[in-house]
Amino acid sequence: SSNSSTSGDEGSVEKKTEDDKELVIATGADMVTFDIHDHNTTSTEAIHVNMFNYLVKRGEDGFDPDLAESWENVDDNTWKFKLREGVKFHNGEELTADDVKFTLERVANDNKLLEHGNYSQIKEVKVINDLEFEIITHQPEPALLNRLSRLGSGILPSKYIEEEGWDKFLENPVGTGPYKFVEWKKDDRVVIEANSDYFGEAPKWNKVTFRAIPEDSTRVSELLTGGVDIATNLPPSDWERVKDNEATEVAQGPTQRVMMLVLRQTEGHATSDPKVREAIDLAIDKQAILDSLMEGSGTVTRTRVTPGNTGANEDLYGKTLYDPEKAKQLLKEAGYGDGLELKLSAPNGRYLKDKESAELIQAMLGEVGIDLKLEFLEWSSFADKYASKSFDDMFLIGYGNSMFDAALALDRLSSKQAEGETDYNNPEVDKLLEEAMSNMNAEERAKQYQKAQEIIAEERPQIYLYQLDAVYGVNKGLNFEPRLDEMLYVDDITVK
Amino acid sequence: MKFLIKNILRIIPVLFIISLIVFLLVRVTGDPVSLMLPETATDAERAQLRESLGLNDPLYIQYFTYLGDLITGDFGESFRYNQPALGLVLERLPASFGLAFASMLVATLISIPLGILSAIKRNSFIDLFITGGAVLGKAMPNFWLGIMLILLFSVQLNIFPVSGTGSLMHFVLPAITLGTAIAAEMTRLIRSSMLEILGQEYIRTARSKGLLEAVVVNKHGFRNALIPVVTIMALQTATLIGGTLITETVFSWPGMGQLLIQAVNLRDMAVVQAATFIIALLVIISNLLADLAYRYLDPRIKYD
Amino acid sequence: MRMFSRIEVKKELTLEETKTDKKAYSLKWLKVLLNSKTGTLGLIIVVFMVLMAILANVIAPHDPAQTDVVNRLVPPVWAEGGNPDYILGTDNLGRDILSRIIVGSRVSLLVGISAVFLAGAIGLVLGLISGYYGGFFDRVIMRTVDAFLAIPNILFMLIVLAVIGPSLMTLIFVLGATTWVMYARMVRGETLSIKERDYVRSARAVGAKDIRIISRYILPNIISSFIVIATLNVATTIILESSLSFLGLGIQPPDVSWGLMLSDGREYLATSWWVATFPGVAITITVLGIIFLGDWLRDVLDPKTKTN
Amino acid sequence: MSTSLLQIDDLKVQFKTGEGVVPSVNGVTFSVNEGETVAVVGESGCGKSITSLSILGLVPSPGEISGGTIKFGGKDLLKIKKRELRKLRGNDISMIFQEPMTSLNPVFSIGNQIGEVLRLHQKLDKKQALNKAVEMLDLVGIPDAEKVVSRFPHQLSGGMRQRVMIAMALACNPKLLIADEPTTALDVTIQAQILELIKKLKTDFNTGVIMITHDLGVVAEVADRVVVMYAGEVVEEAPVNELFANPKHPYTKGLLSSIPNVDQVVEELGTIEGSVPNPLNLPKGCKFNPRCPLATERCRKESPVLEEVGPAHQKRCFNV
Amino acid sequence: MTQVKEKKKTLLKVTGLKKHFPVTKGFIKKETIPLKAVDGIDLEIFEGETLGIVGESGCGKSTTGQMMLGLLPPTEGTVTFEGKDLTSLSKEELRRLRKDLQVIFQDPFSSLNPRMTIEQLIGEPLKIHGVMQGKQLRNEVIRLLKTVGLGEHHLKRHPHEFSGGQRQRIGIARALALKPKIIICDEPVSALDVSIQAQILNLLRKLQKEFKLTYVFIAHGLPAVRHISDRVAVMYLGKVVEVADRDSLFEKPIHPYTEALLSAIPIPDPTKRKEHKLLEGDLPNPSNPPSGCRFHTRCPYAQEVCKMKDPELTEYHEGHKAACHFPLQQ
Ligand SMILES: Nc1ncnc2c1ncn2[C@@H]1O[C@H](COP(=O)(O)OP(=O)(O)OP(=O)(O)O)[C@@H](O)[C@H]1O
Ligand SMILES: Nc1ncnc2c1ncn2[C@@H]1O[C@H](COP(=O)(O)OP(=O)(O)OP(=O)(O)O)[C@@H](O)[C@H]1O
Ligand SMILES: [Mg+2]
Ligand SMILES: [Mg+2]
Repeated sequence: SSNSSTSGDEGSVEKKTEDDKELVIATGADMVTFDIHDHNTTSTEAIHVNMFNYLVKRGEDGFDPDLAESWENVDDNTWKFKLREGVKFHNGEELTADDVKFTLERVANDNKLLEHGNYSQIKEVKVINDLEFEIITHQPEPALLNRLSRLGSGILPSKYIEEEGWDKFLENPVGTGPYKFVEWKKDDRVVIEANSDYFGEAPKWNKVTFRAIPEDSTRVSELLTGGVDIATNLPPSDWERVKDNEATEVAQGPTQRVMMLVLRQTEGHATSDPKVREAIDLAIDKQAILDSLMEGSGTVTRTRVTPGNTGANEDLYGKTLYDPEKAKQLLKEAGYGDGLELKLSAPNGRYLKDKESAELIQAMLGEVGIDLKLEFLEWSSFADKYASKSFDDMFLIGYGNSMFDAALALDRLSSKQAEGETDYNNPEVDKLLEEAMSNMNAEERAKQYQKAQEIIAEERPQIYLYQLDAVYGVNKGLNFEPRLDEMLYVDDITVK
Repeated sequence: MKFLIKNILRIIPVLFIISLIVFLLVRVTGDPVSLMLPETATDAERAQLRESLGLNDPLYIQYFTYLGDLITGDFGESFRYNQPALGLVLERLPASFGLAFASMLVATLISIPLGILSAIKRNSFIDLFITGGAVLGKAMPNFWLGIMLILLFSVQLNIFPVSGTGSLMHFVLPAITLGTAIAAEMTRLIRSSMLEILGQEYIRTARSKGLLEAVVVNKHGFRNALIPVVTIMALQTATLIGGTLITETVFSWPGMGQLLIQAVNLRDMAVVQAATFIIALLVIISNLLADLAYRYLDPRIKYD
Repeated sequence: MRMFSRIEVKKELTLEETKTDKKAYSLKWLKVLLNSKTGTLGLIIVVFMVLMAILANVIAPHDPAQTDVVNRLVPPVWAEGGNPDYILGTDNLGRDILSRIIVGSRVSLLVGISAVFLAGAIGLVLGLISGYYGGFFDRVIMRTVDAFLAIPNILFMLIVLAVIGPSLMTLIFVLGATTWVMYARMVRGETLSIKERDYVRSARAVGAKDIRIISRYILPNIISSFIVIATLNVATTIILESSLSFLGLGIQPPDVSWGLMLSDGREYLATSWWVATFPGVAITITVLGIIFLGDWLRDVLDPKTKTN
Repeated sequence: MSTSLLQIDDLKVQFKTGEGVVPSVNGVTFSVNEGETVAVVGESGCGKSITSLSILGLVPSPGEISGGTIKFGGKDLLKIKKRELRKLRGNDISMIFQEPMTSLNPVFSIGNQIGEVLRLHQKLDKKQALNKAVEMLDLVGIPDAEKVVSRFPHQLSGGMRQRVMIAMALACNPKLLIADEPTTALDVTIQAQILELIKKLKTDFNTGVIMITHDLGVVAEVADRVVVMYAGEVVEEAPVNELFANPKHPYTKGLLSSIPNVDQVVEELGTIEGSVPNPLNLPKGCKFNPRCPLATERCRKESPVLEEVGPAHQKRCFNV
Repeated sequence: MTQVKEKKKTLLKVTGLKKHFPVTKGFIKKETIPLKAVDGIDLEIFEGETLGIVGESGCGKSTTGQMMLGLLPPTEGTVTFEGKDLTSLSKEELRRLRKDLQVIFQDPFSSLNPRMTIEQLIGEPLKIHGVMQGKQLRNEVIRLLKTVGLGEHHLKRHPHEFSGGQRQRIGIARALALKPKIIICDEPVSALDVSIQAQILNLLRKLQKEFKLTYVFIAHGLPAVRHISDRVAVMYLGKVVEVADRDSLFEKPIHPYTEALLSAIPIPDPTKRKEHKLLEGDLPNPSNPPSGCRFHTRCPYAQEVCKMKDPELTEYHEGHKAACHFPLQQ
């Protein structure tokens, strides 16, 4: 691109070398809490994963053991697990099935916790012996392993918490992971250090610091000057600069987040006309948005369930529709030949280039004769409106999916959930989603979801724009592979 | 001593009004429930939370409950951190305070010599230059200056650390960022204050004694010019603390400013209230200190 | 103890012979204006900016909202890679920066001026009541002023705007509702001192009512300091608006303001300097102009300096 | 006749203001002898203060001395170096100003302010300076001088402050004391005290005094010689008795007839019609002509010069 | 002289007049101690006369004047104007009465609203009281201007375009506009140059004759007071210490303070240089006045009783009263 006005010698930082056993990672927002069940932010979990372990880990295909050595489906509602032996918490206590029971039942039962909704399917955890236990769900839960390998699934030390209380734990958290807690200075840094007693492979770093640097340009400057080794959420405007710098490079990879327009089909809204919805879809050049705002990174898509997720419909991935002529035609057919005025609400500053995307969308819709009124809302106001389902014609949102399962992604389009928001109501989709929800046959279940996605892509209660990439600035001395789940497993980061 | 007590007593109605303002700002304008609960919460859960937070009571009852809590130092719990809000705020206080102090220091160091210089060289090229500089300093938004300073002094020249805390060096750029606007204001003020003082008869008296011009200006002039400046400096405390909101974000400085911005964004109203209240108290205290300094500097008041 | 028993009769020009019909008087003003280099400069800048705002739609070469994906981040004309279509270059969406600055002047000045008007009106009324009548009102108003002064403006605005959502109207309202205290304080102080002047006593002595005293005696005599402060505050407000934009609570697109442009452009400070620099320059020049003009007004409107 | 201490010759001071050049002092000539009190009288704005400030080089800023000489001890004060002039200030020549309320620095103690001159010119140390300050305060008749040294100006009354000013002025035993309306701001009872004091000190120290005033009563009270100024010029100069008994200039005559006298009541006071001319727009010819009852065509065209009309008596007028 | 006075009718009378200002001590919070600016004054002013009030700065002259005008409510005592007690009138009644009571202030610079033209300034009282308007008003203003020696061409100018003496004339014209019965002149010439003082004093006398005015003439310049007054009251620290007709007071003062005051005046005649009877010290602080006779701290004749007992104002001759334990002449 044309904007490389900076020289390469910005920041005289050295490359990371072998004998440097400390790692500094800059994130855009501080961690929220050490109560693993009471936050729902990916960036917080990205740090937690170094201190806590899940029962199972998502692997290349299927799931890999972590704290659980093995597991099996006893029946539709019962899963039996066996824990790895000799796992110790950072305070020296042994991990037992009681800890698992304590952890999972807490989040399953306490409806005040933010993650409650994702674990309320669990009815109880039955301890068989120190190392064995059963998880019993209310209904058949095909996605249980998905749930157990994500945000909030770390296993907590029951004895420590029961004896010392939550306050103590929050101040001085204890897990089983490769790194131990050192300090958390809010809005400044979280420091963790190697846990020499770790049951797995020995930790690679002596000390890891996660620094919270909210201002983008400051974060980039820290990277360029060597103040940090990795900077998350690198703003596209600075990629060139980071690349041009001798000691730094850009690493990018897809995330679970898909940007979309959510359209209201309620009577009285022009968007209830499928032609109008299609016209909107066709009028937006998604690739152009990616090219101009995100330096081309990101992937256009016509589904929200992207590869890597159970039930992904890969036929709809990487595809996009753009045909402004046809869009005009459709609008004419729908009776809006002389123009149509619509309102789009969008958050400002929540997602990468959300405001700019909306502005581009406005311009593109303008080309086909749709006069788009933009309403930008700062996140909390947006969230208010979102919760009260009171947006007008459409809103821009980017959903993630920490569950890696289509269930979560499509749930919002069931007629029950959609009521008042999109008012999308397709009995066929409803049926597919309903059945898939408790279908323990993985293959068949995936098919049901794929089918639903096809229908949705045609009917467009949501117009998918693109899957966002996560972009990191990385010191050239490091090997760093961005993960789809955006976790920052520091032991995966190595010195070249 | 008496003076102190009286002033502290005078603060009470002010704090009362502040509590009212804060209460109205926070309660009348927003319902925190939707942000406090997960998106999946049911209406019943919302209602229950509203009830348990006392949001269903009439406004004045809510206010009195809130006032009662306030008096006992209870600002409620931050729902973000699940901790008492007051503690969170106090935890951040030292960082913000340090930054504010350093900025005031920078502002003072810059503005006093420049202000005096431009007053004595009134209407000269130097004066124009300094006045222009002061206007420029005022016209630059904080965040812009901060980023520019980082780009220049950290990225290009590699002299100061980019952000964060830890050493004295970390103070330099944020303090300059925050101090510049205040320095600009103060320079202009010292200039005009100095100009007025230099026109006073006692300055002529001092000259007629045969004192060196430097002594006339720095001893007889400056001491007097300082008196209004101290008051304005105190009035700047509010601006200064307001400035930390932005400066702390730019330099990821772990102070109250960042806490507040996030609290506002998340509608963590307990924290917003606690922080606003503490900030107001700080401003009031600094004004009180300024009054004390004023009394010290101006014997006319001391003996009245 | 009152110390000055006799009034200082200061070097007062005895202007008996000066011919001062209206025309000569206004000419003198102009002369005084031209005598002050900075004052003249300030006036020129402010007039220029106001004209620019008024004529924005006519003089802006492009539609300020028109994106041009191909011509994104085009540098200004004189720089390498510049495009004569876009004199000051384009932003990240390919919008013409010059046009945005021209059109942005509207919102920036509108916000600055309206907020000052609002705040000034509130402050003037409350300050007059407080200073003229004193007593209970005065105490309540002054304690309220203290309370407002203790809460930093920007914090106040942050809270209100975050909660009720930023829009042009709320922005003006909130800016006005938080900055009135300065005017109230100043007006009160001046009122208190003018109230004690002999000419107010003399008005009472001839039987003037309070309303008359306030409107004919007090108001005209504080209005000049008031105008000076208000002028200077237009500048402060413009800067404040940009800070609010930084916090995401300023002017919201599709409206454009300099503050918003500056805040959005900060991401490009290191790579495409022109995006943030030009709106910054616009702010700086305007603020400079306003301050120069204000300082000059201070000198001219102050009756003390007028006679000398 | 004693030796001439100060000789001002054809002094000219002008102010360059936005509205034009103000010639506030326009060729003033007079001298002061050792131990002699010369009173300078004239209406407000006639240039009395500016003349006196010129002597110490203290003319305020847009003003500049545009001509003439001021000889003191053989040296022209307008030519000597700044440093030399500073050495004279407060040491050989000192000043008292009109406003005792504002001439003292409010933030320093009395002792500090008096001591400052002593430390500077007499190289006394802090302690000595303070002792000397107490001595001086005693001398000017301040009771409880030890206590007063540590007070601040605002704690003293106007009369006390003026005494402090005098103490300060006399601290280094100056040869010339310039008093610019030292009693105008004071009440009569206090004025009388101060005038007595100045008279006494003059005889004790043989100091030359320039007493600026517009009160002819004060002049009659203290002066040996009188210089009458009008619109930046000296219009008449004479020994005090001669002037009161035998005023020559119409302006002086007018002044003398316009003061009400406690001793005798007249039905109507004599007046000088009109008012002081605008210095930006001075009349042609004799500056006094528009107000002068005797003005002739010549007065409106030509400017009279100061001429001898009797022993040590000069006037600036065409009429005899 | 005395017979003349008999016939005169009392226009304005003050009895037991006091004004105590609450002075806030301490920087911000008040701790009020009363400053006894005026502390029990009885005076009568007869129609057509000029009563001079003299005294040192801060002794309460202006405060007394303000109370006589009803501009300042007294702390105690009454002000009776033509039989009506000003202190008991409503705000509106008082406002209407203002026609008869006018004032000229000391400082010609601060007593005229700088933002009004001369026409507005002089016409305002007439307008306020609805006496006249339009063309008639303007003509009246011009007439008033001429009365005080100014002209029509001054109508549109602003105060700052005039010299001190001219401004004082404007002030006088304004005071005259409503044809008042009494004018309180609060040091109307103190701020003026000698040559101008004489013009104003002459003008005031001329107007008095022409309009049968009654003056209260406040001043600290004794010569001017002697020149213009029929009777003179001498004030010291909020009290009247001596009141008498002019000649009797100046020639045969009874109170030591009056004597000292007279002695302190410099006589504009170098041949009459005299030894002054100097008073010691300054005026004491009015918020903490000396006990007994307030003058005892400076009085050359003071004795023990003076410290203890406050002397009453006693009539020694016809119309000559003084408050002293040891009067100078009996
Ligand atoms: N700062 C100044 N700028 C312009 N003109 C000035 C300034 N200071 C003095 N003048 C002019 O100089 C003239 C003489 O002033 P000066 O102070 O000597 O008068 P004065 O005789 O001392 O009067 P007063 O009796 O009021 O003290 C005045 O007419 C005034 O116009
Ligand atoms: N509004 C006020 N508040 C408090 N004290 C006041 C007020 N007005 C006057 N005083 C005090 O009352 C006393 C008398 O004041 P007043 O003005 O009547 O004196 P005066 O005799 O007119 O003096 P001057 O000759 O200086 O005009 C003074 O000590 C003065 O400080
Ligand atoms: Mg003078
Ligand atoms: Mg008075």
